[in-house]
Amino acid sequence: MLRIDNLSAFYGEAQVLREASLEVAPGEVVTLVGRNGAGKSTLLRCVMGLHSGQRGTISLDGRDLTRLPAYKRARLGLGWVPDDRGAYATLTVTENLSLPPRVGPDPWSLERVYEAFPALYTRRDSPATKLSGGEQQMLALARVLRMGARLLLCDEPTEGLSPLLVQQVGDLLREAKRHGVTVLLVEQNLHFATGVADRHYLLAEGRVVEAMDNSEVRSRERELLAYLGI
Amino acid sequence: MTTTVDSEAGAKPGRAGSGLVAVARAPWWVRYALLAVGLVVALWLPNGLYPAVAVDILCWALFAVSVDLLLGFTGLMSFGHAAFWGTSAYVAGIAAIEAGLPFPLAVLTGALAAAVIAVPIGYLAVKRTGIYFAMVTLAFAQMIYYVANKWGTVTGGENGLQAVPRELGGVDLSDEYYFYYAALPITLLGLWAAWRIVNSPFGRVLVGIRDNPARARALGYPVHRYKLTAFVLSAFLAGLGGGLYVMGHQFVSLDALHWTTSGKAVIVVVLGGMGTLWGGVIGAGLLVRLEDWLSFSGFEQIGLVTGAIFVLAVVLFRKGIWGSAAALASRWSAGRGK
Amino acid sequence: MTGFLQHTFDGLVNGAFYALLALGLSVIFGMLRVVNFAHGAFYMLGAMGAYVLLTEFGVPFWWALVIMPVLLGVLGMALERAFVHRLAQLDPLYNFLLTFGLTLILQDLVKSRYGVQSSPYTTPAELGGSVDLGLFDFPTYRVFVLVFAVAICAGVWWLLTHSRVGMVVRAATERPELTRAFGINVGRWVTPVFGFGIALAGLAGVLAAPMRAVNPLMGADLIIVVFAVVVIGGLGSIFGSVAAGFGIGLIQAWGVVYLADWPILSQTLVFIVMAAVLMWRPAGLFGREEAAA
Amino acid sequence: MAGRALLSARGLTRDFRGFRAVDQVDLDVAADSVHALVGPNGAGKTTLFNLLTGFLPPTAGTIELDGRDVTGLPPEQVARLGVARSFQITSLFPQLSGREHVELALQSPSGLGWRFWRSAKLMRRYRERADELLDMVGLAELAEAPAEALAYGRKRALELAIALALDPKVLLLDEPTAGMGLEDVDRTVELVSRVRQGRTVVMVEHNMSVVGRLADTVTVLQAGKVLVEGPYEQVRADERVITAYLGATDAAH
Amino acid sequence: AGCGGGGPSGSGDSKLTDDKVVLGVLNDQSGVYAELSGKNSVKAVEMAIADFKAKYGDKAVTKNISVESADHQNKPDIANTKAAELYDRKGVDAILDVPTSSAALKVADVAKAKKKLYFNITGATTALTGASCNRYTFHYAYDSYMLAHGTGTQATQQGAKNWYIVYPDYAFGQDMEKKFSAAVEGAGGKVVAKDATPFPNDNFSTFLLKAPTLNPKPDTLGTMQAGADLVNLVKQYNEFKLRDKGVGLAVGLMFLTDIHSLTPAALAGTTYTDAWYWNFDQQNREWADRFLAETGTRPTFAHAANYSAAMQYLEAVQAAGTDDADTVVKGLEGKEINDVFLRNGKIRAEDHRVVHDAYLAQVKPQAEVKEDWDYVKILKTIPAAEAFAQPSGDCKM
Ligand SMILES: Nc1ncnc2c1ncn2[C@@H]1O[C@H](COP(=O)(O)OP(=O)(O)OP(=O)(O)O)[C@@H](O)[C@H]1O
Ligand SMILES: Nc1ncnc2c1ncn2[C@@H]1O[C@H](COP(=O)(O)OP(=O)(O)OP(=O)(O)O)[C@@H](O)[C@H]1O
Ligand SMILES: [Mg+2]
Ligand SMILES: [Mg+2]
Repeated sequence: MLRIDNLSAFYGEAQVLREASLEVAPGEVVTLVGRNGAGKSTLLRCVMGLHSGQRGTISLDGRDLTRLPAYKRARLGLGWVPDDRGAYATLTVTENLSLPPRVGPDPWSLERVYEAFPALYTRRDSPATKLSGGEQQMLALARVLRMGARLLLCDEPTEGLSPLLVQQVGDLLREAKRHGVTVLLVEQNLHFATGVADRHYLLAEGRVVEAMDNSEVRSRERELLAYLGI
Repeated sequence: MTTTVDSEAGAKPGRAGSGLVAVARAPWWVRYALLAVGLVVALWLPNGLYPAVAVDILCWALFAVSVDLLLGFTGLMSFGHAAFWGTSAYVAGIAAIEAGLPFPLAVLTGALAAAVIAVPIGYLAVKRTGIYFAMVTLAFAQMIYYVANKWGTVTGGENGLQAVPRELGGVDLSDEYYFYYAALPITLLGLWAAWRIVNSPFGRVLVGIRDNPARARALGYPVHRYKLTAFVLSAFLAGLGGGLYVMGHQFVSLDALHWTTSGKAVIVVVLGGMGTLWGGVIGAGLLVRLEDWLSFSGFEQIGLVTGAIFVLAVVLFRKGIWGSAAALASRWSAGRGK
Repeated sequence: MTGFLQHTFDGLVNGAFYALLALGLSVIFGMLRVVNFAHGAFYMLGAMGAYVLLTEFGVPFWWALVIMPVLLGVLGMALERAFVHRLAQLDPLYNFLLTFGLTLILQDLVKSRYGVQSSPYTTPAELGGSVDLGLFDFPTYRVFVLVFAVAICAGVWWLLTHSRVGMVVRAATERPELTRAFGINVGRWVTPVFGFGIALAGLAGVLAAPMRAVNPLMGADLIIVVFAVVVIGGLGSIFGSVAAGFGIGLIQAWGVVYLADWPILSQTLVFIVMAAVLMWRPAGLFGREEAAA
Repeated sequence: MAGRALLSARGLTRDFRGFRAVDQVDLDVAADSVHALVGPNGAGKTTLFNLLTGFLPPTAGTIELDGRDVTGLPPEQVARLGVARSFQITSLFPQLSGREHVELALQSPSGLGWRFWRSAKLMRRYRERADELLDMVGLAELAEAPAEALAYGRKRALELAIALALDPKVLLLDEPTAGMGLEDVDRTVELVSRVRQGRTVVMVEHNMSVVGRLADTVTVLQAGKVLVEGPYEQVRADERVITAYLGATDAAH
Repeated sequence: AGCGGGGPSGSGDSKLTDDKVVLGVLNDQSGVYAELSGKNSVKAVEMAIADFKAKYGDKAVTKNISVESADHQNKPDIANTKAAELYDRKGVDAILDVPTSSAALKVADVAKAKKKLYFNITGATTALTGASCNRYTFHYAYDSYMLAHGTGTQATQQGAKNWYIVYPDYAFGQDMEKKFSAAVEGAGGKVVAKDATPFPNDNFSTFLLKAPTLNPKPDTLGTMQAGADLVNLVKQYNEFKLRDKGVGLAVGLMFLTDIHSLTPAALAGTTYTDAWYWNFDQQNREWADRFLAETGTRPTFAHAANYSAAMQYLEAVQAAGTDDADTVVKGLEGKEINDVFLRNGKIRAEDHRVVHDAYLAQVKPQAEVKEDWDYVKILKTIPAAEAFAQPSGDCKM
């Protein structure tokens, strides 16, 4: 579904992605793991069309996205959960949830969101940046679900969530997958990652250094942790 | 206490990295060479320009630097600095007329008066940041304007304060040319003070406050009090400029307090380069010279020209003259370093 | 008593101008985070435009009331495209400075074409008389201004709170990138809102033409008072700005009458009120305040 | 442990426009202990931090630091009294380098910051200590980079360094390991256990393994109220905590 | 005239200090006074030079006469620099015009310091011939006394008995109000009430609402407002239909350009004092026609006064045979003059006030306006002796 070929990205002179290539098949959940600063977030931003200063091609369902502005990419069914959660200070929670237009076949209704995240319901009229960190994280996730995106780009969606909620998010992603949604997930938590994902890419210094499946990750967990650590 | 909106201010205008720091990091000989060139130009100025215009440049340089001290290094854009410039001008003028103070003392008195009124205004204004601060200072300055206008018995109303004596221990300073050299040391002192403030531990704290006030508070810095102090210091410097201005023209009128004067000071700073300190000096030189030229040119739309320059500067040339030069220089030296 | 009511009514009429101007300022600020210094200049353009339409094209007041806001709205949109949006991602101060520069330019352009002398503009004949308001008569035109302004303010408030526009534009201004990532074409929303705010200023200008001196500087000092008004009401709060607009109109009218012996007070009343509000509620009477930081 | 209470709160309450985020919380943080605050998202942990550090005035209740009433003091004074904090959502000076951050923090108690007539070179006296602290959190090589160019995990580390630079009696850490890679988490745990000597640490943390390794006492908040308080093992086994916070699987993890 | 400014040091047979006479027009070319005087005043001065050359031909003291001009934007600080620059750098022998009191006074200071002549035309402050007078400064045309006294006295004599006076609350307005009230009461009228209005102000309704309710009810509203404030006031005066309610309007300070911008219809019946009117008599009209041909517009009193001042200065130089300032001043002092602007004119030696006839004018009803700019009829000529105040005694040359 998503295909990235030889993607390089720069911040000014500094190169943070070096000819990274990867592929995500429809209905797959794929994670991107790597150390802090490896370039994971940057890769997602490139896919979303929010990073200027990149080289390489990105295509969705065989269609080249490279020249498309971000809003058109979104309308093709891309949904992004930014790493900073992207809560709007000037919008209430409900407004945050009502803002994105529907872009896919199966958008969540407001009721469904509130059912899944009761905390958001209690805070529905308060400005989104007044939410607690974890609540903002829920909001960011709920917001793309409201769009009904076909391909979710989630940047560390479990960061700052309580263990209980982490499990819930895992359930959510699995459920989305059952409905045919494709997910590209950036995740630090290997345990969580293996729980929801089919395959994994290891990113180091802007390069995709390895692609693994779940069993491989489990069997090499120690080695990987060490690798991610060093 | 600031609001959400305030703290969202985003990128601050004065990027210290663009100008001051670049020069400060330039090799010592570059810095001294620049200083030397600056001094030579300052000493030569009234020979190349009409002396009265040269004196104006001195006053405006101080004024601009005082505005930049707040704008570039504290992130507070005062759109009401005319209040301090004008107040000092009036007080200095009155001190010279009524008490017969020699001019440096009169200027000092004026600057102190500016600092004094900056305390209550600043106390209220620093409660807001960003764009609110600009609007609040603007409004307070306008209030002072009204008061001065009304208080004609003291300020001379719209006739202004006329025939301000300019004297210094019997030396005849009636000639602008000599007055320029009398005013120069005061200006240089003021500029040096601004430089010192920016490059002091205090200045570093200000930059921190500018970038993230909440963090600064968590580090134990009383943000409001720092801002207020910076505000008062800046008002004092603006007051030095205003005091010299009244001495230079030997009179002052309500124009000195009008918001257009505040606006002009900001224009000068933007033109020269925000957050660069010395940019203000260059901007002052250019704008004063330009206005002088325009008023003889027969071209009537002076606002059109200054406005257009300003719009262009803001849209295309945000670093201003000094900032752009510094950026060029640092790119050049970086290129050479490779 | 009649006197008091008369002055009260008069204050409201005067406040109507503050309210309309503050409304436009707040719409632009609330949506785009731009404090439009040129708001007073656009007010002036509205009035000058009405004058030009009348004298050069024979267009009467009623048409001017429609044409000028539309024209200025278009001009506003052009300016937004040309300049304002370029600075949108920087500190809001840049746009403040930009519009300050625009003010100088607009004023001077009009000045060079029409001079600084005030231009004549008379009350439309239909509104020339006076209305009996029970206890006293009042010029019809002033009654019209008041009613019209209240209707506009209410309409705009309704529009912004009951439609998607407000929400989308606020989002687009706060985080344009993210908003784009949600499939929203940011430029398409933001530009018209800016134009709309400018149109409101133009509308106030046309309304002012029959009762105030029409000249290139008519908005220059007014804008500062309007700034004080929005600081009092809470910048960006639509309701707050309108309420403060009318409130300041009232206070000024009363001040002039009842503080006649302290002219220095009555003339600086707005600023005194502003100082008091800053002490007591720095975010303005209706502004949102966050305690932290 | 269980020494005298260095920081304590009584009946602490905070409302936001009719919403009660912190509700009648009594808290005693023993001197020289590591006290963890956990709880579901939105339980009021950060708000409690904001109350304790003066960033928010409480609606009701009192706060005492070392026997002194500090209720309602502004944050800078609370900081002066020896309470340092990190922010959950990274809060740095984007344009300053890591070293400048730490120097600024080190200078804070000295009053040097008021000297507008002295040279900034005076701040060099803090350089050595600043580099030491940066080294401690693993930022030695990045000392010169402006904070905005650091990756998220590094920013968290820098937050920690500047909090430490204040040499506080009480260190409040809001999710210090959130967003960190494993190695950094380990380093942070190790670091906290090192700096806790002679200090009191209060931390909000969702990572239960971190809590387990560090905390002497754990307070679980839920909906603004204290749900359970006690040693880690006991809290983790508590049924109420498992249903409200940990969930079935993770409790075992 | 060179930089030294000392005595004559002529070259060749010319007694001029520097072989040339330069007149400087320093005024507002872009602001509120731009239409009232502005660039067309420069034209008027050029006309004077041309006329002077035509009159004396080869006998002229020099053929080298020119005009320099500068825009002071109504900012006294700019006026200060410009004036000094005109004298020093442009070799100007006499500066003319200078509207805005603060600028006018400032330039007087400069003239005194540089010992060069200065004819103020468009400044209204009586301080120029009072405490701030000096040997080199002459005050032409009008001043606040002439305005206030003319209208106050004359309108009262013409039947206005009960006055309600509103004045802008700043020095000029306060000063006007004092003079005006004194004039009204001196002529047997009564000031029922007076109110200071904020300045600047765009809403006068409070005062207009109040006017008809006063007791006794005033028959005339005397306004000391100027410029845009005046326009605001008059518009609102009409809006509140005060004329229909029996309250007439008298204006302290009004120029032809104000009537033009308010339209005669808005002001019909309003009285004010004018220093000169272009359609007053044949002589004026002829000059006005020439001016129209030069500039495309009708002259205001300021244009005529600039012409007159330039002419009289040149005549004085011609008579003295030198442009040495002190000599020329001596020649001017006490001189009695009649020209297109000055009727029964005299330059008072004591304070350098140039006195002349002034006129009580009334705006014509729209129906009687037959020609552009011909908006008023002159009700009465105020003789020179009455039009201006006696020397105040404050003036120490
Ligand atoms: N605005 C920026 N300017 C300069 N460099 C940047 C900027 N943003 C990120 N970088 C650099 O780009 C590199 C990759 O950053 P990125 O945010 O993509 O990493 P990441 O893998 O998402 O890390 P983390 O796990 O910490 O979120 C880092 O080295 C970072 O320092
Ligand atoms: N300034 C505020 N205005 C309104 N509501 C607020 C404000 N700050 C916090 N809240 C609300 O108070 C509740 C507690 O928030 P807090 O940030 O303390 O939670 P937390 O326990 O730190 O959660 P997390 O683990 O997600 O960070 C939340 O529901 C939040 O929405
Ligand atoms: Mg990342
Ligand atoms: Mg929290």
